[in-house]
Amino acid sequence: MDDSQPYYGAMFEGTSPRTGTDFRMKKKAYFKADEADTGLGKFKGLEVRIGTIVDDEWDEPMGPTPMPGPTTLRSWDHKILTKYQPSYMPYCQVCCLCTMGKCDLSGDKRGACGIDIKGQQARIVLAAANIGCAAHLAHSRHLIDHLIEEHGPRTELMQGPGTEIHAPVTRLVTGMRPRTLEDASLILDYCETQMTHTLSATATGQEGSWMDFESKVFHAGMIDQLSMEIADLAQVSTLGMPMADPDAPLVESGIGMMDMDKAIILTIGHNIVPAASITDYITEKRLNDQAEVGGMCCTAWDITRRDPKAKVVGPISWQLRFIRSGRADVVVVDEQCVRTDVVREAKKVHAPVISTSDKAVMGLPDRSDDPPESIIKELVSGKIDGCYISDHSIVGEVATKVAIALKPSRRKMKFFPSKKAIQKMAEDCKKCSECIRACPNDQNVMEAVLAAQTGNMEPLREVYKNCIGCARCESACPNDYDLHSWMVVAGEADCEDEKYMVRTGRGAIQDTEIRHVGQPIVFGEIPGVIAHVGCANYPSGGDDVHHMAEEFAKRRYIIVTSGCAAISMGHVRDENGQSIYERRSGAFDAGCVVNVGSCVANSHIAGAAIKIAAIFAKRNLRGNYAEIADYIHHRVGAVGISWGAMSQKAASIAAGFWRLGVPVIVGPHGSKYRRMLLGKADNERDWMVYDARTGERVPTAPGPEHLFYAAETVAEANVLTAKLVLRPNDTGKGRSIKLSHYIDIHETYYGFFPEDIWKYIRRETDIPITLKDKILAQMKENKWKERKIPDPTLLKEQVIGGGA
Amino acid sequence: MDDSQPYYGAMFEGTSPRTGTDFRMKKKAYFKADEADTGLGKFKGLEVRIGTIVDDEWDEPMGPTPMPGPTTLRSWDHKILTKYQPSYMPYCQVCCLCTMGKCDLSGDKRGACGIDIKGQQARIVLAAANIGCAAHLAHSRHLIDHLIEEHGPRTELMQGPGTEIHAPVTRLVTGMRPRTLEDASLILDYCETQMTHTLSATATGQEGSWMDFESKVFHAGMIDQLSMEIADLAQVSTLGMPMADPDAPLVESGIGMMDMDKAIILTIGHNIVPAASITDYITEKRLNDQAEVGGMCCTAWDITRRDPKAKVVGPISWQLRFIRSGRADVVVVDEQCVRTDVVREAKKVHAPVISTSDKAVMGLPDRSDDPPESIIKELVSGKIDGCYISDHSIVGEVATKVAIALKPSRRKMKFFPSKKAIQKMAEDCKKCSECIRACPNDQNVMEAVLAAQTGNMEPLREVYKNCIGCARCESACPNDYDLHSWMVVAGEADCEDEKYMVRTGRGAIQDTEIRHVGQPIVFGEIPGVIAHVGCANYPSGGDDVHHMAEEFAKRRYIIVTSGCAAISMGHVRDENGQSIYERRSGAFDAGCVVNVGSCVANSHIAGAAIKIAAIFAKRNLRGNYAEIADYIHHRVGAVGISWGAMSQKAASIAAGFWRLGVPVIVGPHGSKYRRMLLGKADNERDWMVYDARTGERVPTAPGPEHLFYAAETVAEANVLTAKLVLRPNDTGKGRSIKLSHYIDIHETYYGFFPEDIWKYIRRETDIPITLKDKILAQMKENKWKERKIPDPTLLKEQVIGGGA
Amino acid sequence: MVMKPVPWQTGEICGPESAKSLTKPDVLKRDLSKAKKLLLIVGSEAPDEKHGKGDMVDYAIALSKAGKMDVIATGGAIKAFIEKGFEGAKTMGAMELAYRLQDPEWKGPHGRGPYDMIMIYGQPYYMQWTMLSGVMNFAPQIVPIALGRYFQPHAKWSFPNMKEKQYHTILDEILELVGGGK
Amino acid sequence: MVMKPVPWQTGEICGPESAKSLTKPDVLKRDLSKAKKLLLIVGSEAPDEKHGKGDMVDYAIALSKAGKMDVIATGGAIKAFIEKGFEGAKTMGAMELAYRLQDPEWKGPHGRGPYDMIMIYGQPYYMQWTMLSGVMNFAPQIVPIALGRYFQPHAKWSFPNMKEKQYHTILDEILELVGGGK
Ligand code: SF4
Ligand code: SF4
Ligand code: SF4
Ligand code: SF4
Ligand code: SF4
Ligand code: SF4
Ligand code: SF4
Ligand code: SF4
Repeated sequence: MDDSQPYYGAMFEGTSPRTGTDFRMKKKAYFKADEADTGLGKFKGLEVRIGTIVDDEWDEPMGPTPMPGPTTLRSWDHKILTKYQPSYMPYCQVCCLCTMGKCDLSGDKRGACGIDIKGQQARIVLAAANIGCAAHLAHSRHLIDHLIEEHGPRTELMQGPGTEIHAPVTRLVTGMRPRTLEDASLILDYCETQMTHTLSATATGQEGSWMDFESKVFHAGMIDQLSMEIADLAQVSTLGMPMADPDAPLVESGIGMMDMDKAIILTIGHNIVPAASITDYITEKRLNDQAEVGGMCCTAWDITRRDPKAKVVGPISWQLRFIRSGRADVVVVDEQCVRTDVVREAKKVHAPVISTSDKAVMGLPDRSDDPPESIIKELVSGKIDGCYISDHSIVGEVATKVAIALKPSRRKMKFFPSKKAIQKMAEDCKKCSECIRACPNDQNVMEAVLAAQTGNMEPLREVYKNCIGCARCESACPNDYDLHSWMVVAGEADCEDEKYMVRTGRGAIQDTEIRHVGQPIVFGEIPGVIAHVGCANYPSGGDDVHHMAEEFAKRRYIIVTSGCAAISMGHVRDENGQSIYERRSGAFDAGCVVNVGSCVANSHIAGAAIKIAAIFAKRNLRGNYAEIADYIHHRVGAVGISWGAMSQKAASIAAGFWRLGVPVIVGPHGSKYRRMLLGKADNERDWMVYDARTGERVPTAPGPEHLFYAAETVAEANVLTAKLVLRPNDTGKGRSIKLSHYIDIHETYYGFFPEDIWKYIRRETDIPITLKDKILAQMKENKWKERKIPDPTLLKEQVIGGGA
Repeated sequence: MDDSQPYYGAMFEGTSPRTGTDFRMKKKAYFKADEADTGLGKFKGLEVRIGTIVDDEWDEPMGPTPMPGPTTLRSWDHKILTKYQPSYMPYCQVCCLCTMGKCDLSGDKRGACGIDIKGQQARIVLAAANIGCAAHLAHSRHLIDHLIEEHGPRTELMQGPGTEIHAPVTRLVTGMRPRTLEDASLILDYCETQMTHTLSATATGQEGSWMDFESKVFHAGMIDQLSMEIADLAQVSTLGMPMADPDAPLVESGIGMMDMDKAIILTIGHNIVPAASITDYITEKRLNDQAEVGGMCCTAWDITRRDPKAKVVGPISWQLRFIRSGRADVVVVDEQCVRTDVVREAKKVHAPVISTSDKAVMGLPDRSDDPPESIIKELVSGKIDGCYISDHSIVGEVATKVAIALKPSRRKMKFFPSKKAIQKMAEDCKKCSECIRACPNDQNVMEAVLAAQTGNMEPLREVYKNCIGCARCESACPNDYDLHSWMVVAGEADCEDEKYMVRTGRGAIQDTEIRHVGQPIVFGEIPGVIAHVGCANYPSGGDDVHHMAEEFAKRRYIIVTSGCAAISMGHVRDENGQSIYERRSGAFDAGCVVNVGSCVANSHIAGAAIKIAAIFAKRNLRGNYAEIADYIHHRVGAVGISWGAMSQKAASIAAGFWRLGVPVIVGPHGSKYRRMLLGKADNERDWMVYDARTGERVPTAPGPEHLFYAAETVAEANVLTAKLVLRPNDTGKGRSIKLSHYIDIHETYYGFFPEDIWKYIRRETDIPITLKDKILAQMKENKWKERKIPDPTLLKEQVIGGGA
Repeated sequence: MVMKPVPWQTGEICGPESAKSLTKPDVLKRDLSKAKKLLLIVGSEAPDEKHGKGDMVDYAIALSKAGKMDVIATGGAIKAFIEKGFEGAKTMGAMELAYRLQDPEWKGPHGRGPYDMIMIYGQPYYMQWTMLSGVMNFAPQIVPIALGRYFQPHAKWSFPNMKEKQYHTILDEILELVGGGK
Repeated sequence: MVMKPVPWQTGEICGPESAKSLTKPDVLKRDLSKAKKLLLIVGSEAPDEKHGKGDMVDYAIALSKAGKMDVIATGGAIKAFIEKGFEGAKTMGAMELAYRLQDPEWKGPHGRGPYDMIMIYGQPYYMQWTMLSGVMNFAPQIVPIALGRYFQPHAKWSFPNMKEKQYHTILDEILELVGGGK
């Protein structure tokens, strides 16, 4: 019996995750039947804990790795990590994690615990992935606890029509079909155990090998993906959100969309529960003409999924500009992606803050046990700057009443300085450059301030466009200028003009859609699935996301999106005034743009890839991780892009994709994740696979070339994307389509014909016809030889007949 | 219903942790009886999940906060944190946690997420506490999983005779009495959920207030304490360890104790499971004359608790010297406190390494599924440097056979250079000072090397004594000198002479012992309970721990100890050749030295304090955290000392004590935890308490003065310890005893009569008789006034009649 | 902080190792004379940065010619080289480059490596910072010289946050030195 | 690294703010002339460190007299002061002190504060490093001058890892300056 296998009730006892023996055969004898009788009064509690765990109706055999422990999938990870080795770029040469430090790890020095700099970088990556995973997992737990409370543990989980294979990630990882909220809770038990294990490995004196740290990073990423799927599954099942609906409604978005004739409640964060309490209250009390709710970050998607009358204000980097504008009459924060100085900022514009999450209490006084009326009174009077309310059911009433009460007086206030006033203040600029040095995007704030001295606001407006709204320039300025506000004033007109229609999150992808596109994707005829996800730490504005999406959508790639990227993507209008969501369908099909929803919904992107293996290739998912990841890695031309990746959560989301063998591109700031996972295109050995049909080791072209990559520019990202969708399994037709796009994009952005096309030609049918001559010449020059198209796998056990 | 309350099966639904309504009354109706019938085949699994949860036989009423969520005890934390405010000493002025950074937080600058430097320091403290908690919790989970596997889920949990109130921490925190391993598993579910919540708060864009970060630090510490109690409870119940036994056996300890005529298996870490498999194998196969097992760190205590023939080699800082000495024929590492370069180091002396934990695989090849014989062959032949074996049941056989096979050849090898050779090599020293600059203890390694040039090894030997064995000097040396080995050679004689008898861990404290000492402790007549715990990052050698313990033991304080501190404490012999353990009884009584065991056993120290409240004061423990902490804080003169506190685990252990209101002293390296919790003795307002009898707010003397403190020297630590045991509730007699010791120690170490005695005199009976004149003079000088002795509490609700 | 060798983005402190301040081209002489294979790395910001009558791509071309240096353009800067008719440049990603340089046997896309000195500019400040961290920590065989205006602590030599005018002057002096030195 | 203003323990890098290198006593003049209340903080290592014919406790006594500075001894160093018959010193813990100094109204155990300048030496290097970090970050009203031999980046002024002989010489010069300045 493998000790690394944790114990989950009666579920898995006696089952080795390695041998794959059908666990249902192996219940242990220590459960005495009479005990079931004695405790009859206790059954209620007991019964709940299990639900569909012993799933006698599921005839899919259990795979080898249900509920894997931290090292169960290690050998798969090592395969991937050998092919895509970490390239570390230490963000700091020292370690400060324990009191034997700080340890200088420069050169070949080791810390007092024996760790070297590679191990240390990997450890920090693991810590980040754990923090990111914990954020989603704790969010998921909160949701499940709340929904069980509200709806009961036997509430059924559903993903909507055409999703017979619901919860593909869960099936794959745990070997379970989660059918009720109670099952969901059990799965989170598993997730929490795993996260504790992987986090513990970061402690001083635990793991020492970068390879094993990285393997645990993958584990944390997989757990993260699982917990996100559970979270979205639960909320979709219970909160009236679109269910795998390609026609999810278009909703209003942008600062300019907020109706200032109503009281405005701004919700920030990721957890729908308190926000839903607000929209529900407004609907129930028919206050829609008096108050409206706008969301930022993922909460924006989730409230509009529940209530399309709510609005999507903008991505995370819009927080400060929107709060400062004074438009919000009350600010309700839940968890994740909340500016930690929100109370201080909201106070400046006399807007009270209601914290609703134990993750981000923000030092506010706890009013959870007070009657709503007394809380409202305190908030309206300004006696307190805000409060913490852990009981979500009263948040709706409190927030709405406070906003409505405050609106009249707040509409009379002015919060921004006039352009004149700015010009005047700007005269005292010390020209110290501190604002530039503080800016993560290296914006020339100082020059813009100097221009403002002469009344020219255009440079400040330009800065606004590239600005992530971090306010570091301000806090660095010795004159205490409200520089970010100045930019917003300079960009006022742009703000007002921020009016877009965006399609809210649809949830999962339908099996029927997969059935439709599975073959063209696996054969390469739909050239790729490109997922834009994550935060808004853009190097030069959010338009880039739209640009990248449109570039590939128009080439009939499938574009999937979620989170802040999905907001930014919608914040560009074409000549007809339409957003990409208005122009393109929300179906999972070529040339469409599929917004799955908030960050937790991005598990459906992985889910879609997994379902391709199940539906098109008829592979078993159940507890069968390595085989499916191997399948996806070699056959599904998917690429994740997180252009503004910022947080630890983005890191763990990426890690979930890595373990599935899906490459991820991040923007230039992503280099600060301090390690890439890179292939060596010219190292033939790295690209050998088994041909599953014969067991032979055969060479393939380097595809996908990298697993994690920070691109310097949109140009580089586009060229790389076109290349990363290449897969060894492409058919001739598929390969030639992918190569045509790669060539075209390469020529567009780099100005010349790519020199490595010959490498990707296996036989003549791979050659795009229109470019045949050029390519043939290149092939000749490089002494090209024909190769076979294998049935590619990295897993010896996948070879027919066991690879003997 | 409070949303922050998580859902645990049927246990707590419908119960508000704030209102304290008896939860047994509140089962919800959604559990249908017929469901219990339908699923008869599934009962086995179900039944197991519950055990004693619905504890109908326990008539103690449920307190207000069973299974508290992250903010449930926030108001208690805030009381403590207002009295003992964090003093931050940033260890780094920047933040590098996300890709918006690095953010410069110097001055009043804020990061791109809005955080300021205090918030950031608190966040890092929380991250550390979480990592520490995760280490113990994952360890606990592994143990429970393994023991359930081995012994079945219904295995009873016991702490031994005289421990009717078993698992006091668990009772206090969860409101449960854990009766079986299955219960233990459920409690770990709760712990894992909580840890996920607190970790998630460290993510970018979550918590923003230092106060709330710190409150979550306390929460993580409490969860840590709980998970440690569960771990020790489980292992004591199942693995034949002493059960609350004051006469736990004396065992051999020290490098010199290892019998080199036998094959030596070195076990390093914290998890008894693989180590037990070795001692069991040796016993079973009657190989005791051929092989012996020595442990380092906590595994040392736990193997000797299970098998007193095993030996305690030394604390964590002895790892390198012992491995390098070549004495170990095979090194078995489990988890925690393992040098991360163990494979590299062991390889130098041709000792294979067996990793047995998924937390510290160390990049070794996985041999978990291979037959023992083949693994043994590979290891003995040197084909592999070591391997990972997750199946603990075969570790014993593999390790023992490998050690026995390797011993003959290894005994012929020489691993250390001769003194002559060192002298020769030393001649090339570049005098670059890099070794000094690298040394965390600022040892003058260079001078010692220069002395060695002349054949004088004495200075190197001196360095050895103050050395924590980190080898940073070596890795900094441009000449690649094996400096640490040189020191060991210089200190060879000391090494050989390292022969001590130490008392192994006894486990919990008996109720009967508490009954005996409860009153004298609460009244102050036993002047204090001093707990030496934690790691071996000593500023100048381990002798200091012995010195401190002896100083107070001889004054009839109760000395409790665990972990590496307990080892170091035993590594000093008196003139009769006896260790402190030989001289002093292991009972929980005045002047005794109580080794509870490994780190997880240190939860019994908290447990003892909690039991005092239950037994002596008859307070209810069940789910009644704040009241009991308040009781302990004001009445139980306990002080924790972790002189060599090093890791994140030490941080979370300390946090567990803080939430109970117990002060903790660390050595000077502890300043690198970057924040202290300090009281202001001269700020009268900070020392006001309610008198529970009257509801009046009354002043008390500042006691305990600080909650977390890094002392610069032993002198300072001793003086502070004598002061920190003072409690508002001391009787006159108790106070005068405590003050006499304080005065005496102050005069000894500081050379003068303390100037603040008058502050601690409430009425004349408090004055130590022998010093009456001096003190009366001081009182007069300071315009002393008589004060009443209150029934002290910080909790308004504790005031009789509700404090109206 | 202008003219001081401290990280330009104020938070980007590194570790104990830090670049030397490059204020006179002469200090490079020794390293230049020891270097056998030089690589010039030019990032995406170069085409938009003026220098003399041209831009920093023109400067790269001149430097490459003067010092017989191979050029690798990152982040799409290659397009500018091609548009200017310069044939000697190849394109690679910045992150790939930071990785491949760590291999002491890597010959590079021109097939003429391995390189023992790199000169670099034109990537976003923070990204170059990380690239150079990879090189400093894992490619000890390479002498990295940062030619951007702002101080890069992970290079061996870097300008100390130069004033604009001085910066362009010293660039020209370096061009001369490199040309003259070979 | 001797004579360079870099952290003595090589890992102990701090943040963007770092002390100025104190190589000539004169540079202190300005700060000294502005300071109104000076506090001398002496740690546990002082009694074991030689200076001239005595030790660093004797130096403290001399400095205190010359500059009319209150003395606080940490970590038990008080015993040495008392043994030498010096009455002006009080004892406090280093950590307490680092905390209390952050309060701009704190009068100190002599009741003569608040202090606007501290001179400090004698704690273990790393511990002084953390103390001074507290002061630098949260007590902007205080000018901290580190008088230990090794560079303390969180002070305003600190010796740049002095050679032993030079160190003792400059200490004497400072004594003179302080005495002369008042
Ligand atoms: S790792 Fe981060 S927090 Fe630690 S010293 Fe480096 S920059 Fe500072
Ligand atoms: S964890 Fe290791 S490298 Fe980091 S400070 Fe501690 S001993 Fe040094
Ligand atoms: S607020 Fe905008 S301009 Fe200012 S530092 Fe942040 S990104 Fe730069
Ligand atoms: S930081 Fe402020 S004062 Fe300095 S240049 Fe920028 S705007 Fe001017
Ligand atoms: S977590 Fe906040 S302070 Fe830290 S790097 Fe990110 S934005 Fe900056
Ligand atoms: S091994 Fe010992 S002497 Fe060397 S640096 Fe570590 S503590 Fe100092
Ligand atoms: S680091 Fe090595 S060479 Fe330098 S002084 Fe120390 S022993 Fe000598
Ligand atoms: S006391 Fe500390 S160093 Fe020793 S074994 Fe326990 S955790 Fe490790």
